[in-house]
Amino acid sequence: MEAQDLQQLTFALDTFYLLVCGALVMWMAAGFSMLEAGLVRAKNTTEILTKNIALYSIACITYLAIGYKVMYPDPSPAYAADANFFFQVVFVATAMSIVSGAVAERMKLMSFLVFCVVLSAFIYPVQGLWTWGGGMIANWGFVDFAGSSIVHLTGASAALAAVILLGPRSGKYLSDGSINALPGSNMPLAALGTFILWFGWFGFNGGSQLALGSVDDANAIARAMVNTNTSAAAGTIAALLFTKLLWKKADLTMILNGALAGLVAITAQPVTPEPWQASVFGFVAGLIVVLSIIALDKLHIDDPVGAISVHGVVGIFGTLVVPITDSSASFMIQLAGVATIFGWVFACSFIIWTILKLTVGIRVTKEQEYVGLDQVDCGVEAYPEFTSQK
Amino acid sequence: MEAQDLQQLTFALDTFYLLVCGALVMWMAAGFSMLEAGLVRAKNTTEILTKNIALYSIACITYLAIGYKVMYPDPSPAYAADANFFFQVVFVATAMSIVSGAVAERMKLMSFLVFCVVLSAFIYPVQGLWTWGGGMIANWGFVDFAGSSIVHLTGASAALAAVILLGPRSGKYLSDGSINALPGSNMPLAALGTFILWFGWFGFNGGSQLALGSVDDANAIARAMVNTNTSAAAGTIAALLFTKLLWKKADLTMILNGALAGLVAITAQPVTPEPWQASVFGFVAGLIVVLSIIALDKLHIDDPVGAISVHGVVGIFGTLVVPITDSSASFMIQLAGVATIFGWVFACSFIIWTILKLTVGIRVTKEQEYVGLDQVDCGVEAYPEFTSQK
Amino acid sequence: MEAQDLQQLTFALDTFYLLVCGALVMWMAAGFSMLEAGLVRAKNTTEILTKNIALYSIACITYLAIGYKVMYPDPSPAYAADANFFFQVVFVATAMSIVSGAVAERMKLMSFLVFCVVLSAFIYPVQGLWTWGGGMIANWGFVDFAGSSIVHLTGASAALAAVILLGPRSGKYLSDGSINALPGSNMPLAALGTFILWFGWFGFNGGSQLALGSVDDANAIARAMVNTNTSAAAGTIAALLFTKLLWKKADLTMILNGALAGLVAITAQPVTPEPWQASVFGFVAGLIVVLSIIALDKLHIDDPVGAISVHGVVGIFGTLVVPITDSSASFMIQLAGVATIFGWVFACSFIIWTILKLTVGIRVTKEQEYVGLDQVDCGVEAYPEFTSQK
Amino acid sequence: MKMLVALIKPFKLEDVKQALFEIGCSGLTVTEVRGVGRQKGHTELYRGAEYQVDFLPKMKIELALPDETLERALEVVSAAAHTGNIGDGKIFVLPLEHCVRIRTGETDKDAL
Amino acid sequence: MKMLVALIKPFKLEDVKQALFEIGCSGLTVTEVRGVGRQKGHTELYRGAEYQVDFLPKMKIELALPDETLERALEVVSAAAHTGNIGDGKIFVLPLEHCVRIRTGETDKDAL
Amino acid sequence: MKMLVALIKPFKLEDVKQALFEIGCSGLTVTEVRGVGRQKGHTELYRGAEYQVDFLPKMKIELALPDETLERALEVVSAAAHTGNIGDGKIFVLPLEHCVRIRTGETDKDAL
Ligand SMILES: Nc1ncnc2c1ncn2[C@@H]1O[C@H](COP(=O)(O)OP(=O)(O)O)[C@@H](O)[C@H]1O
Ligand SMILES: Nc1ncnc2c1ncn2[C@@H]1O[C@H](COP(=O)(O)OP(=O)(O)O)[C@@H](O)[C@H]1O
Ligand SMILES: Nc1ncnc2c1ncn2[C@@H]1O[C@H](COP(=O)(O)OP(=O)(O)O)[C@@H](O)[C@H]1O
Repeated sequence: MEAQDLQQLTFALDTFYLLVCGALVMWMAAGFSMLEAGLVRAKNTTEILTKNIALYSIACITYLAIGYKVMYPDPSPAYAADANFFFQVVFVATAMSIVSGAVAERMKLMSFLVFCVVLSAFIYPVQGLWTWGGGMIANWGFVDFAGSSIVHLTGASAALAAVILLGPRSGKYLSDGSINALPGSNMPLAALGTFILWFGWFGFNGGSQLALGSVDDANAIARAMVNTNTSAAAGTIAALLFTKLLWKKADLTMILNGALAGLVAITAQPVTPEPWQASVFGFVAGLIVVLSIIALDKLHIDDPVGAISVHGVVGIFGTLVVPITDSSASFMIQLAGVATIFGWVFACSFIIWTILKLTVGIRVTKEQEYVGLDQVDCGVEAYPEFTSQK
Repeated sequence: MEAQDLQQLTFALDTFYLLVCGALVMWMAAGFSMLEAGLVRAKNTTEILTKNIALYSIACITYLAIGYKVMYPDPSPAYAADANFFFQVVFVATAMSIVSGAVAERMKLMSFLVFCVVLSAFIYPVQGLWTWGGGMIANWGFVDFAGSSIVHLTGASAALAAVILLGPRSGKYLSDGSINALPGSNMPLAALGTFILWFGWFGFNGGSQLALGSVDDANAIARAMVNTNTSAAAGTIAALLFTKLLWKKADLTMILNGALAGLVAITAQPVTPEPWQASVFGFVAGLIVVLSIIALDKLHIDDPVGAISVHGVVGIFGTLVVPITDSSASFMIQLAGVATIFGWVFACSFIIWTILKLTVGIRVTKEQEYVGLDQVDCGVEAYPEFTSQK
Repeated sequence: MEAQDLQQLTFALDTFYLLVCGALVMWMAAGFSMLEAGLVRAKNTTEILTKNIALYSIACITYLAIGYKVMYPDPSPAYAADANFFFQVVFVATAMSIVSGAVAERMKLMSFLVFCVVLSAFIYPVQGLWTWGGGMIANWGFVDFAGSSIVHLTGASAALAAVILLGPRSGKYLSDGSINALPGSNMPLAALGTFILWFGWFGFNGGSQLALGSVDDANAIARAMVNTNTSAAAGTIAALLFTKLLWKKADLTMILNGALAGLVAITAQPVTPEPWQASVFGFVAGLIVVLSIIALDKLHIDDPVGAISVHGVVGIFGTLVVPITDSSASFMIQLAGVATIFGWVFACSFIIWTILKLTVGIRVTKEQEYVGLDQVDCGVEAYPEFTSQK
Repeated sequence: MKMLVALIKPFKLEDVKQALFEIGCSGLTVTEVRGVGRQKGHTELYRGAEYQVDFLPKMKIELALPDETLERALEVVSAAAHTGNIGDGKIFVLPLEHCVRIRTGETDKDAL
Repeated sequence: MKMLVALIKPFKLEDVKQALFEIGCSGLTVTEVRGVGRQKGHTELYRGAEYQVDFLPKMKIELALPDETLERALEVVSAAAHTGNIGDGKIFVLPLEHCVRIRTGETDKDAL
Repeated sequence: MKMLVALIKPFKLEDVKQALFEIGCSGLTVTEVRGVGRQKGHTELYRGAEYQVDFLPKMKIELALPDETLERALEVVSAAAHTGNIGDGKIFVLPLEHCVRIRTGETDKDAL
């Protein structure tokens, strides 16, 4: 009887732990919304908020109806089955949120939401089946603890395909090839979004241990959370120092991207590194993300929030450095995993976006882009009383 | 000894679970504040923020001093008594928050706060005694797991009484009977508020199981959280599709109301429905809320944030559909419960508001309404540097 | 075997509890950021956001590398060692956040960040060693459960030293000695920040029991959370009533300070008071903070967010009232502890700030102050589309 | 031609616009301005420090019009903007020498 | 001297400024204004209630200039602000009697 | 009557207002504008892309006044707005033909 009670309690504790972590990951949806709302111009703010709450909702319902069954044909967790679903469903929403920022300020709302259905029902779950679902990539020995590649690179790959087909915002790159700044309209929202993501990430990485009720699990989770925090802090500092050296200014939006880069980088393996190693990974991630954003801009790949750099480039970096601290991983297998995930998601996404482009269209007209998506898709301004025409 | 340790651990786990959930419900106070601050005009923003933090505080102190003892004459939880109080006190604040949005932009701050004392000390606790306190309505067999009626309808009924006595904002309904839009000033705040509420609702519904330490409890909580999320997602999608069909625009504020409607609808019984059923309930709630908001506007009942529709109309809906999935509930008893709660709260509130109206007054002058409550009640503008006169 | 499993479960539960509480305290960094961003003028908003995310990051890395080892030469918690570090590291960031608000709108970003390194590596950990680390002040019998003095007074003392050396913002005190209002630019952000802090404080005080797995611990934590909430609510009400009586206006920013004062006051001992006592302490704290802010302004000590009053003056008050409810504490020892902590932190800080002032300088030029720190230190405006020149 | 410049209370804008359109004006330009005059400002309070807000929100209407419409326009603006309370505002008339419609190149009266 | 006042579409501001500087103007002042005219506004929608936004964002350029530059300035502003669509805006010319540069005390043409 | 239009540095507004009230003016209107001129703008930086902010914030004061006050007004505005640095601004004087006080219907000098 005792033993059974103890089992019940462990079951309950594990369930609760997963639910708390899942709720934190859900909260990340607010983080993406605020971050993106802060980094677009005022005239596109209502639309991006609409897009974010809609994509979260659609991802949840689609994954419930289809995606989860594709990814985990036979889940049998040692805790409440619903808790398992809950923790999984918020991850697909995260992947989709990544896309939304990269295509901001020029994509048709409804086309975006159709893509969201396909990603949640099919593209994400299939690669999820190959990895966390115990499929082929998992069998190779691929290690991606909380999803640097499985979630973040997936989102970024879909975003990259979209951005290539969509083209840059008008006015972003001038005819002489120079880059024109289109400053985000609300820095406090961008900072708030980053803090929300940082906070939510404790659920993202901390929850991915999937079990709490033993000393080893508890230690692993605690380590994951310390490393998550440390890597983010180091990424922040790296971007701060780097932009200060480069431009003599502490570029806030780059620093926010640095923090997120630190978070993405440690996500593939937050348990095995020592905290000092986590800080090194985060620091390097903070440098990479700044360089990557500059490089993509040079290539005229217009990503208003830096999502492709933060989640894609740094996601790959995070996945590839796993073997440094985790002896169970090998560099070549990590590389193979990254390549497979990127290839699959990018190819599928490219096809879907192309179909959408050729049918309903993915881009608003130049005139609509000029007046702003708020008026076009939502009919209401975000700040009707205090914006001026810019 | 072992058994006792186990009991201690269960006690500790249950306590911690209630505290975490209670903290999440407290956080909903921030959600209401931001939602309402986003949906009023800039000139009333400081006042509504003041109102929200004040009502939360007053509700907490009043319920501590009086309300809790009225509602639970003899609480004896299987976990820390303070945890029980903590989880209960944040619920009364939620009920009161609902009122605040509906009366926005025209009510006197101090009259509102006086009402808050009465609601928290008396109106809410008495119906709470009849229901969760184990009184008459509970004895009929009324089922309202987390308070679609007990909390949300209560708030909405008090709000309805207030709005009827208060009248619409000047300029809202024109002399020819047409409806004039008074757009909210800050859409990102409104969206943030909704996300906060969604996140906090996991504590609201998840915590209402009141015990965690067994497999059954854990499963129930996990189910409650999945259904809460699913219903909200479905409500969001319903409002999105509906407004898009109706007006060719994705109306963000309606979509936010749709999400909240999904949350309210599932609150009466989040445990027994299958997730697909939760998505149906949420979807219908999302449609109802849009229709209800339109209908109330036609009736010239001016509710700037849609609180009466979201918490009242949908609260009733949520309570009435419980028997579909919960065989222990009966439709007639649900109806009787709803009617009793509405009748009690509406009648009491109507009396109190009337007394306030006849004594200190509940409405600011037309001139004050024109310059805005910020200047009148708080003396400071919300955005002194960037609003323009509208 | 059973007993061992039970121990494992207790270890896991304690760890999880600490991690959840630590994450909530991390989230307070967002609260400070939003509060401060709301209370400065628009032209200094990007800079204060940058400062906040940077100081959090720097504090985390410095404490990891140095501070933690200074403060706890030999930590041996009954739960995951990393969880212990995690919970401790977020506290030092809190202390540093307090400084940032007080010196807002005129300090050089880089000088501030250098000070942050010294505080996190040395000033804070040394007094932490004397108290929580089990050193001399602890041996006297000093009681400061969650850090009214150890964290909050420490932050405020460092802030006071800075403000004295830095001088007031230009335009704040006129040549005739009168006080000029420099209104904060964004009230919703200030309110949001306060709500975040309130929510996060449940982790701050709730977590400071440091163990959960027994009935006594659970009861203590539950009491701590009820008292935290109650004291904050009472502080809010006190500031509301007081400003209403004093000026006939409900002064939102004072009310927010009142809430925070309630939180700081109860932090020294949230477990032993009855809730009604907590409400008295909170109420008095709410009065003190308003008076203190007025008094400091009269002394021309310019603290844009009221940090010195909230965290310093009220921190002392909170520490000194511990003996009223906690018989293990004595007033004289509390006083001695407060004096030692203040003396140490103020003296060290004064020296460091002086060195910085004499070398790299701590204050921007008058011209830079006029154009705003955003342009000077960050190169980008917070609200490029909607601020006007003020 | 004349350039009529009216400073009015913001909430009268719609009425004034309506009135002008009724007498045949087909265009005008509006600017948000702040005015000081005989109308007193109000006091705001921030953290205990009172401060005087002298500058009150006003709307400035600029309207180019042919000489013959001036009389009528002055009348309807005066009527529509009138509340009888201090701060109702002023109307100024300046000489206007020349006018071009950018779209068509029409000038002077044809361009109005 | 003349005071040239041009109301143009906001996104033409940079072009017009450029054009004016090319013909030797060295300063101008810009105000964000809202205009009604032949150009239709648009409808916004908030919670089911439609409302008409009549006032469209325009930029007002004010430019003081000597008589001899006027002709040229009218030309380049017209050209640079032209799209051919309704709502391109207007240029008004008012007489300017006197001008002072605050920094130096120079007056009239020297002050421009 | 004259319409005096002054473009000044924003932080000089209070001083100029004070000075004008001291010589007996009883009302004026202020607009937030942006100016280009000899004063250089500054460079901002966003995510690595530099951009030039040419338009600098200025305050425009409009003041209708009787001919006899003009001289004095020009003097005090010049003095109060003066810093000696580039960008101090300009004062323009336009002829004003007519003036109405909406509240009372008074006209011309009585209406000022
Ligand atoms: N001499 C003036 N020059 C320019 N604008 C003026 C002048 N006098 C008043 N105004 C404008 O007219 C507005 C109303 O003037 P005020 O003296 O307050 O009331 P009233 O119009 O009833 O006399 C002021 O706010 C200001 O914008
Ligand atoms: N009579 C007028 N007085 C002042 N401004 C005017 C007048 N008519 C038009 N405007 C300004 O010119 C802008 C363009 O005018 P509109 O009639 O829409 O198009 P168009 O210039 O092509 O004829 C308007 O938005 C308004 O700002
Ligand atoms: N020709 C002009 N027409 C209208 N406004 C002008 C003109 N020249 C300058 N200004 C205004 O005066 C301000 C100051 O001019 P600027 O050339 O920078 O310095 P200064 O006044 O010292 O010569 C400008 O920002 C602009 O607003």
